[in-house]
Amino acid sequence: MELILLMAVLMLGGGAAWLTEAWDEALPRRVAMGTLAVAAVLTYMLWQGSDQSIALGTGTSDWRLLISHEWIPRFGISFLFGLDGISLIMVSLTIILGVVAVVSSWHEIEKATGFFHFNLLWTLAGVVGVFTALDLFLFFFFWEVMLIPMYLLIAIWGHEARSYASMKFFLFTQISGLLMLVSIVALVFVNHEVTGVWTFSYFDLVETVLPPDIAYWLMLGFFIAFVVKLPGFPFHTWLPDAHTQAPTAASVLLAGILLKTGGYGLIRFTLPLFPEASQQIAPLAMALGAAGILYGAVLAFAQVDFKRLVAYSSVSHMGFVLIGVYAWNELALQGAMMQMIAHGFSTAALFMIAGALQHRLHTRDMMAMGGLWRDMPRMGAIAMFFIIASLGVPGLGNFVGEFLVLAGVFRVEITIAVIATIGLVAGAAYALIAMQRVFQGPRPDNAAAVADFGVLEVGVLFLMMVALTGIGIYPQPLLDVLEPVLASIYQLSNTDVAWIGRLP
Amino acid sequence: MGLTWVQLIWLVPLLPFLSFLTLFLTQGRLPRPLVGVLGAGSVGLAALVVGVIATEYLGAGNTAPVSVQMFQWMNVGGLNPSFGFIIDGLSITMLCVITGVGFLIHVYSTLFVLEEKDYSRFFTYMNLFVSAMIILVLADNLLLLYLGWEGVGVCSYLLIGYWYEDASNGRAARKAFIVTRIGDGFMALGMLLLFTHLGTLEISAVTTAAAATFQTGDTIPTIAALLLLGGACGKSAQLPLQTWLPDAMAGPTPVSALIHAATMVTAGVYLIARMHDLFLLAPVAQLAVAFVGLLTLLVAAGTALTQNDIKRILAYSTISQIGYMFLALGVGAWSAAIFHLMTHAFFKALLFLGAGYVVYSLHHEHDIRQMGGLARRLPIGFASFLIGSAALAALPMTSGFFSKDEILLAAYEHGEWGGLLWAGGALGAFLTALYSFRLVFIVFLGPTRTEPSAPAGWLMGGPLLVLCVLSLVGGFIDPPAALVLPASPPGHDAVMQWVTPAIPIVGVVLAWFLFSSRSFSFGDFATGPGGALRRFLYSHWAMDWLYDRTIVRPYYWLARINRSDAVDYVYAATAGITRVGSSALALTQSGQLRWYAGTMVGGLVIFVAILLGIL
Amino acid sequence: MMEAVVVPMEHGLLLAGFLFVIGLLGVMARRNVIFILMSLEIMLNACGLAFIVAGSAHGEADGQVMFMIILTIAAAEVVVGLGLVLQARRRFRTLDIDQASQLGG
Amino acid sequence: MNLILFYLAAAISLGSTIMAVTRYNPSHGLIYLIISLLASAIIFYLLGAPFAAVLEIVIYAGAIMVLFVFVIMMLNLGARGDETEHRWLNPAMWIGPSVLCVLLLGEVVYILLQTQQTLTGAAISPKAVGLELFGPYVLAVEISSMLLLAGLVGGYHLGRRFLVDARSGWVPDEADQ
Repeated sequence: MELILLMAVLMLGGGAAWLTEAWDEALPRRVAMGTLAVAAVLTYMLWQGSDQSIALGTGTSDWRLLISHEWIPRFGISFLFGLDGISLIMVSLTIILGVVAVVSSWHEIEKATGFFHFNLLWTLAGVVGVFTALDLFLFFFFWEVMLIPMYLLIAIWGHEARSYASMKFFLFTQISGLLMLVSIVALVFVNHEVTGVWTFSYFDLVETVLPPDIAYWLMLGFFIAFVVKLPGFPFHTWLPDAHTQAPTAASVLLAGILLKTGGYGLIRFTLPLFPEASQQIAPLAMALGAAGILYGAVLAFAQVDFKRLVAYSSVSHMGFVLIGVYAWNELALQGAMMQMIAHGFSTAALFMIAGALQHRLHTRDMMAMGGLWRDMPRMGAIAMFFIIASLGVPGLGNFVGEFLVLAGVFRVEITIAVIATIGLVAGAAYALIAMQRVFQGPRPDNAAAVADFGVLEVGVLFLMMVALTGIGIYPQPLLDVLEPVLASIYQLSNTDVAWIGRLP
Repeated sequence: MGLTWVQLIWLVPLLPFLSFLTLFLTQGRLPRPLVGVLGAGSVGLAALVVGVIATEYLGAGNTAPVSVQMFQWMNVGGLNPSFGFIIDGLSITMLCVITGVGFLIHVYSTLFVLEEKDYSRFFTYMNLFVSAMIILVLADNLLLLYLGWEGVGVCSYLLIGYWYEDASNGRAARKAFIVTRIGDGFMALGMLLLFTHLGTLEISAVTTAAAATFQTGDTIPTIAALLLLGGACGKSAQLPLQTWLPDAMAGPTPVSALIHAATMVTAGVYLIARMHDLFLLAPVAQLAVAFVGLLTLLVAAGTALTQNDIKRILAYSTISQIGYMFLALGVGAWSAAIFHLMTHAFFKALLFLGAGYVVYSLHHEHDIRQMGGLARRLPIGFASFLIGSAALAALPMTSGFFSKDEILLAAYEHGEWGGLLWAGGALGAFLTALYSFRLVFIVFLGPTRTEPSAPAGWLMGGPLLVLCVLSLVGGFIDPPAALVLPASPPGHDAVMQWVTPAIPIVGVVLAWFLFSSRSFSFGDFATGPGGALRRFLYSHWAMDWLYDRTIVRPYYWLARINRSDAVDYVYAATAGITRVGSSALALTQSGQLRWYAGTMVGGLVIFVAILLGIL
Repeated sequence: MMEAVVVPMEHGLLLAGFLFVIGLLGVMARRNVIFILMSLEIMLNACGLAFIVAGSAHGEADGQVMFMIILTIAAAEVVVGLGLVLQARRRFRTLDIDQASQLGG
Repeated sequence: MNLILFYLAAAISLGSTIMAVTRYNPSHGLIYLIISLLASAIIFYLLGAPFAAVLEIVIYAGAIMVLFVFVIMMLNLGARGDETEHRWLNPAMWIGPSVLCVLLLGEVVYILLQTQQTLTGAAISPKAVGLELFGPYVLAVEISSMLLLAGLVGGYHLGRRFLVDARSGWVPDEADQ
């Protein structure tokens, strides 16, 4: 029940934010913050649930919460929501980053604040739906719900090339989404052929036995949709434009959680629905992931636009998720999840910093910055922390993800692991050059003084720092929550040989 | 047992870390004296705790390592590293060096950076560094070691770039971090290889499992050991990843003393010593260690001979001395390596701090061509340089003598390569004496070229004196590391025992004739006889140039040509085709009624024709 | 009641076709809006003729009914069309249909 | 006799229609058009549709053409109008439409050649037409009436002098009136 309430609160809060705009321009911010506070309480209540065992594929999976309600029984479409470890963590991340997004736009958005927060909250609602919907039709519905408000956020409140960027974002995700829709419908049809039952339910479709060639094509539909979202290597080009042009809050949400829906989709749908076909494509997927790691790193290094740099670094980091998912063993899957969580924090923070810089300096060009540490030591120190986190220094969250992925991948394909390790070195290069160009180096003497971070920003960022450090030092609680779900996934693969027992 | 203090080992990394946290969170709002007390005091307290623990542990007469577990870091898929510390002779030796020398350097720093605006930031980083370094040496598993390993790398980066307003400092800092990260990459791969084949990262488990699983000379341990060697090369500035260290001198001098001389750069030595069981399984890798060390010590010594920046000379000498440690590790003189590590920490910290003392008095002048005749004006500086250089050159009865002598003799005893290794080491020792006393003679004797200000206060002088003493008598300390490490090959050649110590003396004498005479001038450095060779040596065997051309520039080039993302062209082309098609079709929408009517009729004609079967 | 003339229906239809095509030609070739409207009337009339011819051939009243509906349409069309001509003349100061090309892509 | 009359009327109709679309002066074109319509009316009559013939004369040749005449008068084109027509109607502009029309005509002829010969000759009284009109076609009549109403409203609206363009705020030039 809390889950439905959570989405309802976000949607209603969005509506309320829109309506209160007429009252007072500043009110929507507070309404959004209040909504998120309620949402946070609800999320906390979700953590209290206990698991129940439900059959899934060849194994069973634990679900904390299952809600099933008829919707369009004629086609077997239902309101089927499920909450397990992955969903729970991703939903929590969503709500936390929602708060970050609201804070980061606190001073930035002056125009149509009501509609802005409406879109913001509806995006969040859509993402929560994506992370919990288990009816494929419903999933697709939320997939779109999260897309359109985000499109509006970029198109209305974005920077100079917003219409180009928003259109590109929309086309990429929409076209890939349509491929997924085709796959969903085809899968339902195939299932109907075999069983005579119309159903969009995840639990039924997982059981569908598909002819291998059909399975491969259907899998591709899902795969492309999720890899575009992730974004995987050749499909990444929407991301730098969208991130760069988006307002800070939208960048935070895009990088923090929307990208994660891709990784989530791969783990939740692509692997269990098409285990054999996924195994077939795994080498290609890992190659794409490795290419993304290096390519993203090199391009990030080349950028002079701070947000673009962070965007390309996302490409690089999400490459780890891709190789982790398709290495398909416990270590790698756990690593991919941890990488997603940690990347959510670190990149959201970096975008927040980028947004704050743009708000203060009216430019994203790093060549026009430099030496900002002198004026903004707090922002500099915080940026340094997140830069260091994002280049994967142990003790912080990203390292846990990257190392687990590497450890998992190493067993499957050493070459990929080596390439990913090279990516770590390249990651250091772009992360540090960004730090240098923005905060270090000489500051022109005639440069106007700029204000440092205020209490609100420092507070939120400090909490994110604590979170990242916590994940880095003691990730075990998260790993424990994820373990039963991931176990049901990696049991599907036969790459996971009993290798530990092999040695004395 | 009653090893109550040993159980409190977690205090040692925690104390500097707490100080770091306090300084970080207050962001420079504390008054300076308090910052100094906090920064240096926390390390001092840690040193005290180390002292107590060392006394207790060694006093108990127990040579078995004690393991202290904090908590499980993670436990996933067989990967279950914990925050666990291991206390044995090796880690205690390292701890003493880190906290002891570290404390002295911190005290020295309280005065050295007093003028800086970001006083607190300096100690923030320094304390974090100490904490990370302590974790590095205490870690009982490779992943935690890696945490410290990367942590010190980050602090090194932060401290080299401490004066961030100068872009060249930033460049040096980035270079240091990225080059060492290449090494870290090797090390990570080595860890992954070990983990994949042994299923654990705990050091003692790895060594026992490796011994049980592999035969001596197997491929897997050899590759793993070579990968770890790669990591060690990066961190310890050994060939071919040594180029970052000289540039790292851009940081404040205490940083160079602590990080780039005494502690962090010796982490590689520590790693190899810690993993000695693995290297014993891989003789090829061990030999590689020896040759890396040998080559490095010669290359760096050659370069040190030609440098003019006081800190760069010391930096190259550091590279060279660590080369000796690698040589020792490679020939199986494990404890000699750690011994040299310790004495080197003393005398190199002394030299760096002495250099800082001199530089401080000369208004941050680094060029020895602008120095001279300082013996009388800066007696403490002169004393520390004299003692430090003597130890560095391994003149008899100094601390460096004992350790280096042991290494050279052990090298001589090494089977088939013994002669070569000894000869190289001896040549290196000769060069060491030459360049170190070149420095002493030029800076402290001869004519005064820059007028020094008053000598710095006792907060700087005091630590120098303590280190002077340690550099002199450090050789008589028997580091407890020998309790852990396998014994060196016994039996020393009688002749060599007399020949080896004589070599540095020859070097010093030669240096006296070359550099102390009034006729010595820097003028004909590049043009005089052998100028090309000197230029070549000066450029550090053109290695920076080589890397610049083969790696850095191609990478920049690659990044630059693809700045706008070639992959996007594919999509842009798709969009372009669509757009061209769109405008082509838009031409048909002329807005002219007659045209529309005409096209309708045309369509009608064609349609009817198709209907009639004409078309 | 007089006897209707007996001709092959095709002849009548041929005449209608000719008239229609002439109207079409006028619509396509003329630039003056007035002429275009007149050509439209010709085309409508041609259609009406075709219906009458066919009605006569089949002996049904439907042809004339259709003619009347066409007549109605023609009347309504002309009213609106000429009203537009007047407005267009005011707005574009010309009767040139080619000038009214804002729909162009 | 009637047969000759039919073909004569057809010839007149064709000829005057061709003249109607090729004149430079709209008034002339209009006269030819009226002739064409009258010829059509004769054909209707000959084909046994006297009611339609009457309507053709009264409404087409009468009402509608008068409307044209009024508009041409209001536009007040004069000699200047003829000059522009000369400019607009160059021979090149006839080529494309002509080709299309010839093709279409060819197709029509082709179709008519295919069909079986049917003879006309049924006279249909106005009464029969009225019965049809208000029997099965009553809905069409209603719709036609609505169409006429719409035409009325549209004509009234468009006929007003000042039609302000809401988008551009365009107001017709007073001097132009």
